[in-house]
Amino acid sequence: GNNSSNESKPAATSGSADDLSNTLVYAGESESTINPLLNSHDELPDLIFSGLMKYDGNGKPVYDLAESSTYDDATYTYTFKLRKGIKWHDGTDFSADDVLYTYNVLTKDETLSSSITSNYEDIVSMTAPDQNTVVIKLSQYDAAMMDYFTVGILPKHLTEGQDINTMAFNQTPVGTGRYKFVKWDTAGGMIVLERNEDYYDKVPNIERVIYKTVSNESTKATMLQSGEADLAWLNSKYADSFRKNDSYKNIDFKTADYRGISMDFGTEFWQNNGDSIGVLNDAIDKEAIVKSVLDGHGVAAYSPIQLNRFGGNKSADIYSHDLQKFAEEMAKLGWVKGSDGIYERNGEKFHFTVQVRDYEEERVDIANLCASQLKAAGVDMEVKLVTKFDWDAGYNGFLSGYAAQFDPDMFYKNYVTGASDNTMQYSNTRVDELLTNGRHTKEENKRKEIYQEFETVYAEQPGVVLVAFLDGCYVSVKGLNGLDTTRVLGHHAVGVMWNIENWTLNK
Amino acid sequence: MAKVENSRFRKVGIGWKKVEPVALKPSLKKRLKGKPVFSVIILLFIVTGCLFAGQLANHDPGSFYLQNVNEAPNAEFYFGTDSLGRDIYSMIWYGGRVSISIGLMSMAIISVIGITYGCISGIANAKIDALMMRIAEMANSIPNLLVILLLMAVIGKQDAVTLSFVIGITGWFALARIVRSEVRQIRNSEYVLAARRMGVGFPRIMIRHLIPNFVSSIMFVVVSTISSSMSMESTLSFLGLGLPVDVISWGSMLSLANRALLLDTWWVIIIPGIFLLVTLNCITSLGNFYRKGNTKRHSNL
Amino acid sequence: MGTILEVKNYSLSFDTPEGEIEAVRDVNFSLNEGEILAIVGESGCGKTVLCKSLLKLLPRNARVKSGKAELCGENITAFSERRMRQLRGKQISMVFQDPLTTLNPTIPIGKQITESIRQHQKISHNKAKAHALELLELVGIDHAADRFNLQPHFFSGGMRQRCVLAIALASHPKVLLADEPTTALDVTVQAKMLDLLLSIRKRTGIAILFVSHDLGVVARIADRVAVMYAGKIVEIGTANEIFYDSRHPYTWGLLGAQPALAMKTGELHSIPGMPPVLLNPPPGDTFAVRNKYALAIDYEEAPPMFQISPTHFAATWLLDPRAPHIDPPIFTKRRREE
Amino acid sequence: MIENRKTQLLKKTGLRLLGFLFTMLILSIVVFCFARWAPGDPLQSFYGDAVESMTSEELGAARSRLGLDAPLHVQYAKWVTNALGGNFGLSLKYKKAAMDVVTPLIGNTLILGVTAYLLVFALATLLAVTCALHEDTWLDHIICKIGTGIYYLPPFWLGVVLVLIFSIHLRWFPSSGAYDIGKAGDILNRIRHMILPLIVMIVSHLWYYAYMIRNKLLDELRQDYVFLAKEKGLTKRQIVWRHCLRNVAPTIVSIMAISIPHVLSGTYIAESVFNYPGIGALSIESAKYHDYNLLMILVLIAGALVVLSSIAAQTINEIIDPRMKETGVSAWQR
Amino acid sequence: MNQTAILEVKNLKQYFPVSKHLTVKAVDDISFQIRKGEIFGLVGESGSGKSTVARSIMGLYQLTDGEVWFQGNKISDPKVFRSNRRDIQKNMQIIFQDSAAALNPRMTVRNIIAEPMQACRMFVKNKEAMDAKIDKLLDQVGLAKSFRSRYPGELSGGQRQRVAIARSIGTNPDIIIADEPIASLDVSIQAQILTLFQNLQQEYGFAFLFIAHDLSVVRFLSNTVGVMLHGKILEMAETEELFQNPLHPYTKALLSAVPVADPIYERSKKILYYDPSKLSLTGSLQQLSPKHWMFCSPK
Ligand SMILES: Nc1ncnc2c1ncn2[C@@H]1O[C@H](COP(=O)(O)OP(=O)(O)OP(=O)(O)O)[C@@H](O)[C@H]1O
Ligand SMILES: Nc1ncnc2c1ncn2[C@@H]1O[C@H](COP(=O)(O)OP(=O)(O)OP(=O)(O)O)[C@@H](O)[C@H]1O
Ligand SMILES: [Mg+2]
Ligand SMILES: [Mg+2]
Repeated sequence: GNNSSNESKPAATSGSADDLSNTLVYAGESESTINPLLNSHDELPDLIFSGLMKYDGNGKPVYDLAESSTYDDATYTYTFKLRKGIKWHDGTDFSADDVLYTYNVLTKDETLSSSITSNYEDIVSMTAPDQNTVVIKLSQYDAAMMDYFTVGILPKHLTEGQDINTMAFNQTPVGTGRYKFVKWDTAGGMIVLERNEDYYDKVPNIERVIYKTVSNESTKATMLQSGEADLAWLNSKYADSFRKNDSYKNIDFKTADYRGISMDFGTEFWQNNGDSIGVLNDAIDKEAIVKSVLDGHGVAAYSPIQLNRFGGNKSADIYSHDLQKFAEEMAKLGWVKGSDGIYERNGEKFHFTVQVRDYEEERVDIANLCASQLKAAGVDMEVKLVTKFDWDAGYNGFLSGYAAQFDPDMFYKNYVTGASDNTMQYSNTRVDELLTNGRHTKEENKRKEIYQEFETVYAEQPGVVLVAFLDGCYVSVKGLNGLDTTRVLGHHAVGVMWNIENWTLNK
Repeated sequence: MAKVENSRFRKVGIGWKKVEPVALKPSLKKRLKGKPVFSVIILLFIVTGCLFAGQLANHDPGSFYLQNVNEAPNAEFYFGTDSLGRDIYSMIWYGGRVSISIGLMSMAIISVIGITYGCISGIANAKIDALMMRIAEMANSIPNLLVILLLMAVIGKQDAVTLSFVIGITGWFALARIVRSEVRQIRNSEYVLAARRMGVGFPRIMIRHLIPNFVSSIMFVVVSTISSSMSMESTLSFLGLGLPVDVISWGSMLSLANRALLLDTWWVIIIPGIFLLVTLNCITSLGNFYRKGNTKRHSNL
Repeated sequence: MGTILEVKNYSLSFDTPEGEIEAVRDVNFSLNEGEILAIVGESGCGKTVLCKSLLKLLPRNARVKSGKAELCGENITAFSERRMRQLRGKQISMVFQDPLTTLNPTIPIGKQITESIRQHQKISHNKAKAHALELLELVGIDHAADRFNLQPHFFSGGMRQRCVLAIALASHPKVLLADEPTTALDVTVQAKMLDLLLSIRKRTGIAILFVSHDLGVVARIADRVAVMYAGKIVEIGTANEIFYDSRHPYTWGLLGAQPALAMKTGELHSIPGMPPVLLNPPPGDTFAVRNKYALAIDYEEAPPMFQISPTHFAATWLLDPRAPHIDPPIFTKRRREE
Repeated sequence: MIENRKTQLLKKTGLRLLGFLFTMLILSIVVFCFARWAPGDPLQSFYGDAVESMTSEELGAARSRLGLDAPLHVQYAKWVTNALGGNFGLSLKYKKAAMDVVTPLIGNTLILGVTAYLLVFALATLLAVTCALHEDTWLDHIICKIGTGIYYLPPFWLGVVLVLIFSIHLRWFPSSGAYDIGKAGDILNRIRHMILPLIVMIVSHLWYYAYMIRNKLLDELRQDYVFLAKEKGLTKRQIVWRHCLRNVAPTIVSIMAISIPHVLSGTYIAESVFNYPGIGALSIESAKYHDYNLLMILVLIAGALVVLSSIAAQTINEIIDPRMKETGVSAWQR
Repeated sequence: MNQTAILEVKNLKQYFPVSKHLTVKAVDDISFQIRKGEIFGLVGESGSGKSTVARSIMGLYQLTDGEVWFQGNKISDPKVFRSNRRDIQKNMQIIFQDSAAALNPRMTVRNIIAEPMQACRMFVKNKEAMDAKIDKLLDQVGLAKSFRSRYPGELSGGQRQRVAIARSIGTNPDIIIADEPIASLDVSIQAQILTLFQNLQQEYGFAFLFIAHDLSVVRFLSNTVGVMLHGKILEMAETEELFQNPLHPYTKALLSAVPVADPIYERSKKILYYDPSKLSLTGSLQQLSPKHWMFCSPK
């Protein structure tokens, strides 16, 4: 239905379908849905859809579908003026109804199962006085709200009344973004996008983007090497193998993406021994891990928001790889080494299990190295490879990764006691206070202070043994230009295409 | 002279002289001819190496020598190191221990189940046979992985024995089919009928009459279950259903191949491969030798 | 009548891991056109090996050690596989011992016969089929047309045996080697089969080498008889000479072992002992150890062929002038009429 | 008599088809239960990482919405009634009708699988015949040695090496995918993409079957009918191809029938190493991710193939070799 | 010879349904009895059902109809069979036609001979006694002790058949069913085996059901002879009576076709032919004289 109307519109560009000279082939992960409400960790929704706001190179929200906005402090009310003359990819006019519809789904639809709904909990009401104005009222001040207005807007006329989770639209999306969806070729393993000639802002230089769905990390590298892909995100080892090669370019982004070992306080072991998490940092040689696993493309981690513009408090870096110190600290905590070289306390061995997802080689390597280093120090961390995390199996933790590349408030739901994403049941009254304050504080400086304090407080009683922040190592063919590394990328190095309209390809 | 002649022509009848055909003692070289001596030696070498892994290994196979990542074979690391600085040489011996025992154990389990099931089905009457074969076919079309997933969860431990058990329990269908058709060929031979008639019980018939008579024709299938079990183990390790990550096997070493390939570290790819191939080939030639010994007839072509 | 097949000093052995098996040792005989020569002897004495070796159908470990076989004056021992192939079926063909296994179980009988016809004659499919039907009728299979497309499974043993004969006759060979063609048959069918062979011989003048261990059958069909023991021909002569005037103790033993003879006495004359293993046979006469009449020399030296009449030869030291006189057992002289 | 055989065959085939339907029913029940007993959370595949941030009430609600909390037999009954109406349910991972997930991919796998399957058996037969014709000569020995050697190479390992040589260094064949961009209809392009996967699939199965057929052929060459064939003046080749192979055919056909799942599972390796979109990888994935409805379809497809082919094999064999027919009473009644 | 019968077959029928439309009547209503120490010879053309009779008696098939009585037990009744299984297995043994097929090629002679005794729980614990018994058996059939460790493949046909015989007499059976035990042997060995049978009967008193198709062999060995065709016994009489005074045309034909090692006689002899398809299948065995039965069709 929807996409036939797309296809029927002839490509307003030169060259036949076979001409790949101005087509970017991107080797990405496997995809199942393209819907900004359901799928917040991928490049495609960002290309096809646009939101009221978007992030600029520095990770700050700027206007996109909205032209301007005002904020009323007293009533916590945002009033957005929308751009005029914007059309959906199928030619229908975009209007305030679509915005209202999308935010209604986000805040009111009971059946919607999305990880981001809690970001919009402060929204009280929405109205559209006219076709170009949207008024959104909050219950209290929310410092991160402008960030959350970046979510992509869905076309009401194509999706209303359907089950958002399973509708066919998710595989044949229609948006207002820079690229429009052409075809999802399952049998060929690719998703074809074409630039939106009617885009209201700068129309991209690259005519087509082909997103290949690849299920295997190393295949992405071989595809680059055999000329079947132009751009891919690789792990640092694979990326390194391209560095000597002149026909490729290595583009290394900074990301806010950390890897660490998250401990589950719901399990008995950590309820008893939660005080002994921080000390583990002393037993792990993070620099060595960064050097070996990441080939030096990353930094040792001490705080979850270390690379955030609000974070990076050096005084929170209280641990260092020092087995002597570790032994002393352990003794202080009451741990004694048993005959097998493993610490014991109150008749309990320092043994815990950690589940690790197997498809990412770096995760497995990091887990293995940590386990081996902890073992050498006298702590038995058992690594269990799983294909999908299993939360019911009683593992004591998991090898986690997360990123707060924009507002540090992204951690609110992770660390505040009882918050929606606090699945590890971390609880620290000081952290609760600080994060709540951070969310509802307006001045930037004050917020910065708050979050820096959060860093030190958290470091003393952490729920995650942070290991490293990864670099986002992209590799492209030589002729691809314009990638801008000022932007700090998110989890899984997502966001590389933030300025795709400026890219040029010359194959 | 004439007397001698006459005595030679005297009638002596049966058994005058014991006549024995001259038996020649073959030389050692001749006796060893056609026997897989070479394979036996190599196999012994590898097996002993694995048994004495502790003595042979010069590094801890589980340790990460982060200062020596991706080193080519050298005086300290005989077979080089992988991308995390593990010593391939030590891993080979420890890994061989695991892989070979998994291969053999799975083979044993597959053989026991497959042969028993096949014999029962081959000997049973048409209806039961059809039923049993249908069941095997059905079981065969359920993805192994699903069954393994379930079994692993039920058993709840991950060690070599469990793994062999799980691989064995999902791998016997083809063997059962082949055994069944072999049994159907020999089940009406008179020696089976006679034994049955004499009141010999089924287990004894199976062990004494059936198995020895078809074992040579299933030899290759049985031997190749060793290799398929080893590669199943590596696939499972790869999927996280296999052995704990710190237990090394040739399979898990091989599954690093694609990574090593992109990093141009050939020793990580080639060396475990060679060990695996050589071992399996030696086992095969032993099996072949056994098979040959059982079919002495020459081709009529 | 000319000689069509002549075998001279023919020896053949098998190489086995245990050693050399001398299956045929220094065999001499000739076969004339239209003649039926029977070879008798107990199991394992080399009858089949001899026939197969004439067609070069032996496995790779068989080796002709000496002598030659001449077919129509040509030494076929030296023939290449290719030339043999042209010969087989066309000049010389064979009926194999076991009809149950010699027919391919999955191919319809008709096809197996036409295949043989078309291999040597370039004729159309239909003609070949007509010819095959003729052959089937000739060997006495009724409803041949209906049975043409059936696999051997649907035929009885006797019918199968006759089909094998039909195949052997398909290209009108000059020599037929019939290796125990009637063992699988019961007496009535066997009698029919023998009559059939005799009538074919009469019509076409085919020469037949008839292998059997049943002396009764041989008595019915053979013109001449050769008695084989342990790879050697120990006695050869016309049927009458062998049955009524045999000279070799082994022939006596064979004749005496007929149960038909034991009816009156209730006692069966069996030949004691077992046939020898042909692996590295000891020097001397291999039959000596089973021979009541053995002479000392039999244990040391193999006897040469002694001529008794122009057609009758036997290899036993008993015929040597120096040997003591021995009366053959009475039954060898007995005739049915008496 | 011939007529009789035909009607009999028809009847038998009919009966077998009935048996087939019954088998499929049982199979579906077994897999249904198995899949649900297997540990792990199906919601994982539905919501992906979002599950990590869902509360237990949310999870419960989601479960009941997807019908995952009903008793097993109720769930099964629902599945069967829907399936009979052609509705095989929603794929949890792909969030669309399971049938729609399978249909675009099944073509790819069938092309790859069937080609590999046919090639494996054609080549296996060819190799087997070559070996049998040259039994115990150097040619036979070399083929056997190389054959076993290559057969033991782990397929994923082989795939990776092939990619290195043929895609990266020589750039002769692509390393991934089923066809190039916009070349879905280009047969040559598809063949180019299939070559490496095919090599892996063929190599990892070929010798297993070639060796089996070779051994059967060697047994067959020891049969007496070979003499008769030789005596007719047939050449060795004619004998092996016309006579021996025909007698081995029932065995080959039976092996082919049982090997379907074996070869099909081979597509999994090829698909994942070469990123070739297909249902081989999908079925492993569906088992891993507890995508029940998808799993059911895939297992039923595999099961149907297996059972149907074994029925076909039996029927073919009875035509080739009438001895195969099960007649008479078993001697094992008492 | 007037002891009671140890084996009695009454109206035995053994049909094989080959397909819906065709049933092979392999054995069709036959009756006979064998007394202690008697040799009953069964002859007939190949495919006439002789082996099937043997196998039916041994209980290898589900009888279509009829009864088999063994030592006063109706063993054709599965219940009776089961309750007397051990006894029957011990006292009724079989020797097959093809010794190569009847002996497991992978077992030593010792194990082959020991098997039925083990199955009958004889000498379970006593290995020496078993070995002594095996030596004695080998001696009885004229084989040296050294054969114990050989495999059937290493033996000649006659030796194999002796092993089969040794196996069958190990449990001291009352009756041995010998299904063409000499057909695959050559003349000189045949004579040895026949003599052995004769000895076994005369010295140890074994009874035999002796199946053959060679009439002269049967004439030599057996006390009573039955002639079979198409699953029916056509004529049954004491041996000499039958050979001197054959009544049924098929018997006459058979007798006339027996080859004799006498060329002059053979070439001139007239063979009577009998077309088996002419045989009327209705009728029954009638006693014509005290020792002579013949199959007669109701006129
Ligand atoms: N391929 C072979 N390799 C070794 N020895 C063989 C081979 N074929 C036959 N022999 C031996 O040659 C001898 C003669 O065998 P042959 O088959 O000719 O006997 P035969 O007279 O035909 O016996 P029968 O009456 O049983 O058919 C036997 O001792 C046999 O063991
Ligand atoms: N299991 C069976 N199923 C079907 N038909 C059978 C079966 N066993 C025997 N027959 C048939 O029964 C008939 C008699 O067979 P049987 O073996 O008893 O004959 P026989 O007299 O022993 O012949 P031979 O002298 O060849 O051994 C044959 O036509 C045979 O095909
Ligand atoms: Mg022979
Ligand atoms: Mg029989």
